[in-house]
Amino acid sequence: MRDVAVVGVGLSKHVSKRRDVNIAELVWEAVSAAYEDAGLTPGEVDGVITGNMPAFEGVNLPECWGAGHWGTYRKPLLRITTGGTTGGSVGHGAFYAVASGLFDTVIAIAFEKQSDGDSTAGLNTVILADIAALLGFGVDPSLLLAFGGGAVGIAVYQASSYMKSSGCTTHHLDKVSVLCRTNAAKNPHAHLQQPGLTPDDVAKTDLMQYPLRFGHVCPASDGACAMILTTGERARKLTDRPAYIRSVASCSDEGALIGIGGSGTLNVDPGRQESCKLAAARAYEHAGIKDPRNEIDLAEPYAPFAHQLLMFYERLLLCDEGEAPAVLNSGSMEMAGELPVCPSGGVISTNAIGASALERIAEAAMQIMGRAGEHQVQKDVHKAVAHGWGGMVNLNVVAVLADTPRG
Amino acid sequence: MEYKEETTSIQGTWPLEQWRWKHETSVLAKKFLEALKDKKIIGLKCPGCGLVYVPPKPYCRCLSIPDEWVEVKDTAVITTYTFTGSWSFGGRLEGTGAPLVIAGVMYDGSDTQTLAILDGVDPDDVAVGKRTRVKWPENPQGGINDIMHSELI
Amino acid sequence: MKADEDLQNVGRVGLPLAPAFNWSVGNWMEQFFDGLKERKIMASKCGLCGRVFLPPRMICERCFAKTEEWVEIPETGTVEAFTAAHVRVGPDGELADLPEPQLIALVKHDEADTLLVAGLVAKNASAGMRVRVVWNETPSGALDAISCYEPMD
Amino acid sequence: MNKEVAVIGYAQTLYEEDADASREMLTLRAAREALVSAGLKREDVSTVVTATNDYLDGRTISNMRTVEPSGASQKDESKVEMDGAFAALYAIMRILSGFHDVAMVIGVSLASVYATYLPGIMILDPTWDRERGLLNEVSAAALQANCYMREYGVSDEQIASVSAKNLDNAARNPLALRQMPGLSVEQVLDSRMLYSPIRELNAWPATDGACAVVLASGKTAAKAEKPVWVKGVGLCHDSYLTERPLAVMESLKLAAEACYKQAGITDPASQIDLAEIHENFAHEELMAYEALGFCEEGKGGELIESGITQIDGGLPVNASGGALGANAVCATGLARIAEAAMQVVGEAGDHQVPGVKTALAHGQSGPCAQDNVVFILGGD
Repeated sequence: MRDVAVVGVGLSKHVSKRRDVNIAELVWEAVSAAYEDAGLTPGEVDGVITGNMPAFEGVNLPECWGAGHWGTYRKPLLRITTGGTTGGSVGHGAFYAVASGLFDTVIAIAFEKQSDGDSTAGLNTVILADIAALLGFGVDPSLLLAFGGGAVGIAVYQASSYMKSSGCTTHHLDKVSVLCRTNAAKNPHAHLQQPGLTPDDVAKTDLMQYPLRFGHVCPASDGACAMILTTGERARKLTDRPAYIRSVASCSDEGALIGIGGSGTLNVDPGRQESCKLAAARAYEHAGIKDPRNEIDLAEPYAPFAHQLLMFYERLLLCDEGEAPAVLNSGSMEMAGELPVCPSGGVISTNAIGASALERIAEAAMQIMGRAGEHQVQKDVHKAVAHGWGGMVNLNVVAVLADTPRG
Repeated sequence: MEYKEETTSIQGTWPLEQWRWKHETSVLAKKFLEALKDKKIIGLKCPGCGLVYVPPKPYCRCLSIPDEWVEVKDTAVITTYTFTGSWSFGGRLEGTGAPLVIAGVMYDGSDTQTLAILDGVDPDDVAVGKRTRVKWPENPQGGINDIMHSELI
Repeated sequence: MKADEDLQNVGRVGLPLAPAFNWSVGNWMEQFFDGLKERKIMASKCGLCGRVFLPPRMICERCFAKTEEWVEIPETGTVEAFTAAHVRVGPDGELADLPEPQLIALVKHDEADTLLVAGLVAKNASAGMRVRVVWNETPSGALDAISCYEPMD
Repeated sequence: MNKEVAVIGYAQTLYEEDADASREMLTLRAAREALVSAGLKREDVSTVVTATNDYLDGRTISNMRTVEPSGASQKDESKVEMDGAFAALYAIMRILSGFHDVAMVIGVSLASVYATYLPGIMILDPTWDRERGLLNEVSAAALQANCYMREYGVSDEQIASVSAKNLDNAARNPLALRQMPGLSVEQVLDSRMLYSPIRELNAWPATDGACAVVLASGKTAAKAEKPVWVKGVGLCHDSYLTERPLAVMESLKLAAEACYKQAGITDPASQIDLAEIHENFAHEELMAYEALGFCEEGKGGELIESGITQIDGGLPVNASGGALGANAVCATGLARIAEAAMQVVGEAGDHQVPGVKTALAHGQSGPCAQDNVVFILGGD
């Protein structure tokens, strides 16, 4: 198999409302930044992989009218969309495009412009079809909101299940928010930047639905991310320190609209996330990583909800199950720590949904390439893991990056 | 050209009211709900892997079609739970008093989870792994509400 | 075709929901919209290849460069193609017959390189015919400022 | 490509106007039958790529509920939000990368669930065309047809003869939705006018259905009973419909060039034995003849008149009935791959063309065939 490496990353600034640009123009900001970062022009790229979560913008196949802004003129283009994992799936698609030998250099583009739609309505369309089935069971529609976890969705079930199994407390959740949002303050592209935030500040925010408070939940962002991938050979000509993508793996489990719908039966507890463990194990194996705890230098788990940072830290096999809260307390996850987690600020600080999982890969790549600027971690990053989560609690995507090829 | 921070917004919709989703579950539900009238909870068992789906499901992850109706118990184990906060129901519960506890429960004999309301239970008393029993109404109507409420055992 | 009745194995359900959207058009389209209010047709031009975009695009797709020149283009143009619409898409998303056919034209404005689509009111329409904009006397916004095209006499 | 990836199994459901089944059940049927066709079990598949569309399916993350019925539970699954033929290309990439050995590709949609023409309108430029209410897939295609006819002098009769051919062929395909044996050009020209020159019988029928294709690496395919090798692939995206010349399918031309280069095709008309073209509208098939190099630019009308593309001609096109015969969006292009493979294997029954060694399959996505993908398939 050919080596595949990241040679350029571009992100737009993420904010709640970008009303000065349209979707295509917003995405251009990330795309042009990626070309600049890679030192390439669109003419030197031979394929485009793109995706977003279209229900948020209300535009079907948005590349049909918008891609002219992204340097795609008469190029091969593949649209990959998988919900919350979309960005990760787009990154994986770009990886496979180069690894297959069919393309030498491709650009991965993922985005969301949530202010063009109604995020809650957008999210609700995830389950409307299931709700339609629920009505067949005579479920009282007024209960559905509470069942669905109100605005926070099924994450509340996942959170309480995880907290029970790990001993994680709401205090840990507060600390996760602090870790991420103070990191975000050093990332110019991040949305919620809260330098000086304290756990007490988070604990004082309103409870949405137990156990999640407003301070534990991601914002809705407008933003885009682009990443240029090429062969190892070409990457070495373009930069001294490319970020190799050693492997990617995804795993899909059963959709978990708990019970009743009959179509989501949740054989697995939403807090288990076996599919994340499976994806991580496969990705490490392909990447030649035998001992992720000691070999991985940095992690970008996809955590729009505070408990997920800890839960996915465990499911990415970076510590034993139930150990993550203690790892958090130890300070190891901090920017200067042993295994920094989300130095970018993570999804809890910035969530342009379709872009978020690509941003995890892009942030890991930037850290390896030493291009993260103010949020560059102190230690040298040799190997990093990037993750994405989505679907109805059932999709996980994992990418393993390194400063050397697989060998 | 004068650069504007706020430009014109064009309004549009996704007229989903025109969509008609198709579900086998609506048909399976009839049999499931009918059994509730006799205070029986039934599910479908998969011939391929033996999983029991409650409520019934038309397909299995092993690509077989669950086709055998089996009865499961009304006792269950809690797999996860939540309780409502001020923003549940879009904030409508604010100030109404006791939180509503909702648990994911797996009926004994079933391999899947469903949701149940634990009435009047203090959230501090709920825990994953605790057991519950359905609080049947005196005269079940053959609706999902018949098993919507459970109590801690 | 989309009756709500249950068939043998499948139920169909709809829900009365239509998510709403408001697309910000961006500064390039804004310039175009502002022009339409004054019955001016503004297009953006690529400084590298000279291509003129109508409606305006921020980026020239061929050069990947910002189109930073603005040109006011004539309200006259040529019909590249037209179709007689005997139907339209109704609110239910299906084709509904029109009482009488209406023409829809693809028009290349003089000095522009991309095309606009609008109605065409002409007795003997033909491809290649010269047309001019008919302005809407009472537009509700930019989208309906151009009412249709009519033949140039 | 030299024996690196092959189609080793395929299945299509019956194409219906209003299937008595959910999207999930159609997916399950196609997946099960494709596995049987490949002689494999679910466990043998390492990756699943589905092709669905959130706006057609009426739900965000439209692949969420297809995980289990496609056999993707706990596997490496992804979704291409284009036609299934593009999903097949992605599955081929996954296999060529060496990370995966056997891939299942499934495309599915139910037109009886969605409001037939709304998802197409939702593709249009939201800052201008969409809310102006004139363009939709059919009116846009009509404008394209007029551009094409004007540029090359193609006639209504020539376009109608595509429908007559394909719908007559469809009558030999037991799965096709619109079967019209002996359909004449006059009957096509008498059908209900939608947007001139497009009449009801020049346009795809709203269809429910699914198609699944199993692909395998060279090593595994070599053990299969009748592998159909993927000899070349190519894809290309074109500009938005008001920003490109509509009289030619430039992106199809570029996709075909890339594909032919890999497959060693230098004279498509003589080297290809059969083609399955994704023609949403009859005129698109004529335009595709030209873009695929079956004839010179502008000669598509003459080619259909010559009879070469008839089922008993020298280069039969859409022996299955094509998209005019059945068009379950997202499954249609994938079905072209399945049909092309079926012809190479010799399993096409009443619509089998004798002696097919090399076949072309084409898929498209977007208004006026904005995205195109081309495959060359062949036997040993």
